[in-house]
Amino acid sequence: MSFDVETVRKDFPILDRQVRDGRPLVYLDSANTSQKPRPVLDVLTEFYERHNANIHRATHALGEEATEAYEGARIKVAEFIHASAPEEIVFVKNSSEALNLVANVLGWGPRAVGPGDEVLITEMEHHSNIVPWQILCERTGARLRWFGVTDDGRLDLSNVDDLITERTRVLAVVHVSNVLGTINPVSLLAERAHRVGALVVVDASQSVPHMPVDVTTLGADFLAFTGHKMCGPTGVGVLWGRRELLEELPPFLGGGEMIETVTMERSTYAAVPHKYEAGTPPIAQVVGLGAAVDYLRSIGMDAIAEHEREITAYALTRLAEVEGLRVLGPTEAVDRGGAISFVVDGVHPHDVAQVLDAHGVAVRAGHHCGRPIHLRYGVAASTRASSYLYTTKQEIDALIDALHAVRRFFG
Amino acid sequence: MSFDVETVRKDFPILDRQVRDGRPLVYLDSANTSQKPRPVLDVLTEFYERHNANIHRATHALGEEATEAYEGARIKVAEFIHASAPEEIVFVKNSSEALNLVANVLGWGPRAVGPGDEVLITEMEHHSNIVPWQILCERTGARLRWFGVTDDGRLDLSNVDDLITERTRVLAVVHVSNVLGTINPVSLLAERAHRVGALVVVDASQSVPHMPVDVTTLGADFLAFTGHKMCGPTGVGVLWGRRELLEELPPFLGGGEMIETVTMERSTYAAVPHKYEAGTPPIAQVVGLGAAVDYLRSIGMDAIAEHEREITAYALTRLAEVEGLRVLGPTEAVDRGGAISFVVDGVHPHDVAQVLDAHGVAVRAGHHCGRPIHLRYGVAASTRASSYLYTTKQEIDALIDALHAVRRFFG
Amino acid sequence: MYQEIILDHYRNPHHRGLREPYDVEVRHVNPTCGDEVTLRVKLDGTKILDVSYDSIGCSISQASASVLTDLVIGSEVDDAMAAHEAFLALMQAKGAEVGDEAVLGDAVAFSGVAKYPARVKCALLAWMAWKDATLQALARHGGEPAES
Amino acid sequence: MYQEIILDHYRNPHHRGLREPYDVEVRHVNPTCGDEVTLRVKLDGTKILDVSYDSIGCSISQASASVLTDLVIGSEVDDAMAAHEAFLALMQAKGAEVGDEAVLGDAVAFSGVAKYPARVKCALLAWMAWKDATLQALARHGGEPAES
Ligand SMILES: Cc1ncc(COP(=O)(O)O)c(C=O)c1O
Ligand SMILES: Cc1ncc(COP(=O)(O)O)c(C=O)c1O
Repeated sequence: MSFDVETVRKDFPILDRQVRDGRPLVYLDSANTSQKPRPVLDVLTEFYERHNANIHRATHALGEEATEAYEGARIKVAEFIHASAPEEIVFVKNSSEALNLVANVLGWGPRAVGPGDEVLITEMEHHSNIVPWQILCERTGARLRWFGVTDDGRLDLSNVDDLITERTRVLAVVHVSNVLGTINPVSLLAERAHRVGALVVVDASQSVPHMPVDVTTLGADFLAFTGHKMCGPTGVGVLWGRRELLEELPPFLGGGEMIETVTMERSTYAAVPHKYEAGTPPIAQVVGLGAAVDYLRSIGMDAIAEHEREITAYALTRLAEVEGLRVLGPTEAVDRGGAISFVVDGVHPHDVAQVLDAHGVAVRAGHHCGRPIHLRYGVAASTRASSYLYTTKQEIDALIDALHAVRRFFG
Repeated sequence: MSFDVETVRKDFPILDRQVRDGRPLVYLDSANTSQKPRPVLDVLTEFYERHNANIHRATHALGEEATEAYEGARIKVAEFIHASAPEEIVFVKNSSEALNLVANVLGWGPRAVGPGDEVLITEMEHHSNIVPWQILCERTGARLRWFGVTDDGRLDLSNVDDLITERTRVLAVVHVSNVLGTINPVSLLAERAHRVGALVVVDASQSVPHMPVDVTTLGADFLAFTGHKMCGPTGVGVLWGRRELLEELPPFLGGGEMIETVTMERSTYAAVPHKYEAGTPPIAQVVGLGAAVDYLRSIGMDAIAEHEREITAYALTRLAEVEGLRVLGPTEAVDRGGAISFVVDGVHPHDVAQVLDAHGVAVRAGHHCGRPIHLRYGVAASTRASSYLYTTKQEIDALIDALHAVRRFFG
Repeated sequence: MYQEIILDHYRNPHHRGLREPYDVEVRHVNPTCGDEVTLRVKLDGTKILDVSYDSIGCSISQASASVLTDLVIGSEVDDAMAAHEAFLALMQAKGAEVGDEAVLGDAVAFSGVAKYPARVKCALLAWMAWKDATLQALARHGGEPAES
Repeated sequence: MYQEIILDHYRNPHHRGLREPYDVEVRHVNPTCGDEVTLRVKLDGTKILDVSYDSIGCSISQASASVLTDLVIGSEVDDAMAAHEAFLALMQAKGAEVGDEAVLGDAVAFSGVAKYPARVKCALLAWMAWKDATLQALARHGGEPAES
């Protein structure tokens, strides 16, 4: 099937919206959250109207239907990232919880980190892949270290031998930066980290939605991503983990459904993945995420990645036309995702975004949960335009026109 | 407005379903999860089709609309339980996470428990209010103790002076039992616990959906409940906490949106409630929960409670007709919610439930995440029928008829 | 799903009760309902001399334990493992298969149970326990000289 | 929302820069965008002698700091707090109010900002910092003899 963006757009009801007194919506904030296609919304509604029940617990027709829909989604998600078994898929509420889960279970139990150990991250991490590790180190006495970045927005690997050592217990790294767009050489880093026995945690929040990701070749031990950025509902995220690790590590949240047997004195825990799914999971959202995976696969992740490469290349070229505009991160569409953050000389990102909004162009202004990487480039904040499978070149043109208006207004 | 169950039922599309070759669905599993009314489903769909965006972060029209819908739901939920401010409402993924959150932030920071301290629970807690405290005690060296229950399903308060002492740091208690139906004297217990300086954590998963709950008079310091049991979507729960406590306690999950400022070396945290809402929250689900609160209030919590009292009284009377059937918990509809667990002589709960299911009657069989309380009554499992605002006496009659069929079949 | 054969085994379970001698004893639990089976295996080389059990559980889990013991006591481990495989496949077939009576004996009566995912765990409880115990017994005999 | 008055204050901010002497200095941050204001207050009893500031931020936050200093420097703390209240109310009115120019001076120009919830925090940043600093300064003077 050949990819046609106009056909794709018809699947997304919100793209017909008008904002700010009748301006057509130009949604360039997909790195923040994606829009939802009709098939996903239909599955959600049908679930609630026809099959809603709690899962695993019910000996009745609805309970069976709901359980099947939920576990069916686990299989879909597992296939989507080429996990070796559905049991390696743990459903959580978002990427942030997935990353916190891993940080938490490394705080006690057989693989607990402690004084003398090091946790290694990078300067381009999202706060959700910084703060959990800061908290872990604070509580356990381990030391937090990080890779810097180069002026052109790549990981600075010049001191890799100094950073990845026998003391390194964890390497946590973002696959595709939500600020710079950089695609990081995860396999290479993982290989180095594994040589010293470190665990590799990959934040794939910005990669799994946008390109084919295969955990059998990536080299990660854990992978985190989030449903709302990949055409799925809010309220659901995924932690993939290597089965032996999930089995070995201690529990995170305790409660219903994660137990094997409970007495008042002590409890034993269920087999994975249930051990990490305490309480009623986001059932409808997981089912919706399964539908999102179906949707993305029906279009094809290769086609989506190719479309985004084109849009990103076009956007980078056209942004270069805007005087006084500086892109943070790679300025060519090579090893690069579709999030483009930039600063406009003399105009604060809030003001840029506000004027764009008045033109119907939705972008994000701020530090995008990446304050350290902004400080690295000497700014407090930036404006970010980000694309997805439904983004058109005309929308990039609308962005450029509005940016010229920004410069006129604040010039 | 007078309560009319037939009118109410029209709001719930799923109640028209037929199961098992054309039998009308008799849904008596609402303590497990509730069904969803049309107005809630409409709000969800409209959110995704018209207003979907990430919140707090976006300087654009959709972002503003989404933020307003989300924060508007916080205000609704606060009003619903009479919280003194919306900031006391923390959105989580379910009750289990809410309870784990509290147990977790008592594991370190200014109020950390440790050796010599005691955590007090009861034998009728849901696993989600047992396991988190077991884990806390295991990690910190505190001691776990618990109230027993009497033969007729009430908390055994005879040894309260022995249990609530200067060593008690936390009392965690269920408001309404999901197994026995018992309504516990929370205010009385809270008063005793507060006298010794303990914190009071109330699991309100089975009370907030079914009766008016007012945190200003209940005596709790923390209250947990879950959206999917109160006509709301799956994937969202609520932790209410007294503001000073939420402010004083350390963070739980770290990441985006819960920070004030982040450097690679250290971070400071946002004001409550955001401090406890790391990452993209269940935005659409929170908005849906707000709609569920609107729906419940439009019908009236007093009317709902009254309807359920009637149904429960009727069910208890009719169940007494079934030979060899024993109810676990109070057999009169006094200080009692609508969950009725029972055992049928010589027939395993799975078999009971299976035959009921063949008659279209959906109940739950098992220990309902309350294994200790089942052991207390000498059984491994039970069958549970539970009602809600849409339950009719005819449905109770269908249950009774099907129970007679169970006895004939396995007799 | 409640075939006459299943109800018969449920009402009059075969080989029930824990017996001596045995090589290995295991206890398996169904976390959802708290059902339990304690099961013992006695091998002689690769021949199954005895399988005895005690259990709390529903008709399906009781009957399937009874059917299991009928099938495996006295047979070779290999044949019993093949029956186990066949039963597992039957239980995962969602009711679409009828099962091979030559391999499964009375256990073919459980094909209807496979339509009810929540009950599949009940049907498998004793079978999983038996496999676990047998593998342990084999490993033990392999590692050290058989005690018998 | 970009009233001419706002753009004027943004292009030519009044009272900008950090000055001595001062009683209290505070730093406030807008967590979403990382904007910051460092603000100093100098009181003489209940009279506001000076408010000086340094800030990184958008046009709205810069202009509102400038407008704030115009309004409060030289006035009584009570009057300034009343203006603060009025400004807060205006910012929470979602654009439905125009504001009292007698109390708010140039700050009435911000009524349109209140239609954009994401920007309300920008407009309030300096005002919140000022209130914080002033309350601290008052507390300090109340607790111990004024240093000045
Ligand atoms: C009393 C009680 N507590 C806690 C829970 C857990 O709620 P959730 O599964 O939504 O986390 C439930 C419901 O399952 C419950 O009935
Ligand atoms: C790279 C990256 N990591 C983590 C996250 C956090 O995802 P969530 O907010 O769904 O937890 C995001 C998105 O906000 C992201 O872009």
